[in-house]
Amino acid sequence: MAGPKLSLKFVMPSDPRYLPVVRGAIGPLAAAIGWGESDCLAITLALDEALANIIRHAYHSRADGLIELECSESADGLEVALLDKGEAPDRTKICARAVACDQPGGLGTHIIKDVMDTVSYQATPAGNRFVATKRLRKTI
Amino acid sequence: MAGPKLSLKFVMPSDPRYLPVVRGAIGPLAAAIGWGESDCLAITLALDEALANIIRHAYHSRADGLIELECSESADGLEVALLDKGEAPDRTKICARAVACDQPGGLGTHIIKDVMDTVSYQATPAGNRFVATKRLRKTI
Amino acid sequence: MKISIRDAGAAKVVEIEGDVDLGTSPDLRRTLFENLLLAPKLALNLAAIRYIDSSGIATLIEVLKDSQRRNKEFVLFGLSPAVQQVFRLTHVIRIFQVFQTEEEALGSA
Amino acid sequence: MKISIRDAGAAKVVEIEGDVDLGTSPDLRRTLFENLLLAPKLALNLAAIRYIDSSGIATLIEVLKDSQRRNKEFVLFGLSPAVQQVFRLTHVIRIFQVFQTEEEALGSA
Ligand SMILES: Nc1ncnc2c1ncn2[C@@H]1O[C@H](COP(=O)(O)OP(=O)(O)O)[C@@H](O)[C@H]1O
Ligand SMILES: Nc1ncnc2c1ncn2[C@@H]1O[C@H](COP(=O)(O)OP(=O)(O)O)[C@@H](O)[C@H]1O
Repeated sequence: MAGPKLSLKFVMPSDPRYLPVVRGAIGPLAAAIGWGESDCLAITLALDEALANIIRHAYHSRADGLIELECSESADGLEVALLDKGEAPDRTKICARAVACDQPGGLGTHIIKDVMDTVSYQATPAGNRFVATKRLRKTI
Repeated sequence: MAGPKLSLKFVMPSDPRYLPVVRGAIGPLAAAIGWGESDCLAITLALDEALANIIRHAYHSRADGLIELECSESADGLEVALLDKGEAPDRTKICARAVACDQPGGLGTHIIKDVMDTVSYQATPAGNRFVATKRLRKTI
Repeated sequence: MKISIRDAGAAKVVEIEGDVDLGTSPDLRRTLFENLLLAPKLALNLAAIRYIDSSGIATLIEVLKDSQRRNKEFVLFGLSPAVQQVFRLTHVIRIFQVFQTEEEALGSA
Repeated sequence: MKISIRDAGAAKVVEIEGDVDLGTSPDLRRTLFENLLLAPKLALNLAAIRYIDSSGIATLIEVLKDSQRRNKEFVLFGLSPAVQQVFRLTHVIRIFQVFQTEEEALGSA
């Protein structure tokens, strides 16, 4: 098939009540790309955690911030990109907490890193950009 | 809340395997706007039928046509807009079949009209445009 | 969508799981037409269907008509609320024989 | 997300249905903390959870720690495959007492 590849773009307020909309799309998208049920859940979770972090940390739980999400089927898998205009992440805090301990916090960035193949946080003139990719082959 | 309203844009091939992605997003979107479970299903079905019609009729079941879908939360409900570059619909065939008969066909356009408040099919320079809206108040 | 088939006396019970839509209804159509040739009665369990669109409903209508032509029985049971709503929206519920349970569906002959 | 609570002897059984995420976990947190004050033991049924994120897991860890401070019991049962996977991804399964059934969960005291 030489036609268009699937891409989704969400423009959304930083309000947790829209998280189910993103989750509803990303699981079936991962399935359409070719992942099995457990990878689809992992990918859904990773993206949900990245969005939750923007809501909580970049926008300090304000519901009226702007988040742009783009998901696209790439030649070898999935790419997701997020943009926000909130506070930039403190890089030293990302994946800073030790895993397998019993602290209620610090889990999100580990999940994202474990599930996705590449993860990057960039400061751009348009805002904070988060990009993550996952190749179809890798099984988690 | 004076922040951004939710809007989604999907650029997708006219391939039925992407229909679950759209359905996955539209149900939770309708729920976030305020509809109950049964309206959410009806709205999901209406949009799915509109997409299926584009795949089957505008693109004659070719999987590599381009479909653009935009869904947005409006001041009083939901607006969905579809664009395709396939064959334009024959207006005389839309909702042409009598309902409540036992023919396997002609159901989709009736569902769309029953569920949504306004439905329009337009020929534009960019392609065939389908726009449908539904206000939150109306219960079907 | 997953389809599984088993014998129940002379009848066949077909169970569908997941979504029946433009992408999956051709599979359902093929399976139902094939199995209609192999038994005097098909009972379709719709309890595990999460979603069905008008192409799925159209498939069921086609199979029903074919069953009538062949003097066979085609009955439905276990309609989930989602399935019931789509039947209502398409106004076709009355043409089908619909039962609550498999027992009732199989006992109808 | 829907939460329902009932008594089972001296213990309370809390059942959660739907999605536990950033939007709904504050409700779950409040309900669990409140009910921990009312009984020596809370048993949480996770069978009807379709989705749980790290804020949900964090909530469970907080309640567990509070229960330990208060010398109360907080146990989980009925983990769906989706819930099990998120527990695995967050590496926290070992700190919880996890049972298959409500009977086993209640019998553990
Ligand atoms: N998108 C983001 N914007 C700003 N800060 C972030 C973002 N994502 C992560 N962080 C920072 O990284 C830390 C670790 O995040 P995480 O592992 O998800 O755990 P938690 O959110 O529970 O602290 C956060 O506390 C925050 O300081
Ligand atoms: N998006 C579309 N593009 C082209 N033709 C369409 C479109 N939607 C509907 N039609 C026309 O309207 C007719 C009725 O559509 P519908 O009620 O969905 O039933 P069916 O698809 O089973 O024929 C179709 O057969 C087709 O001729």
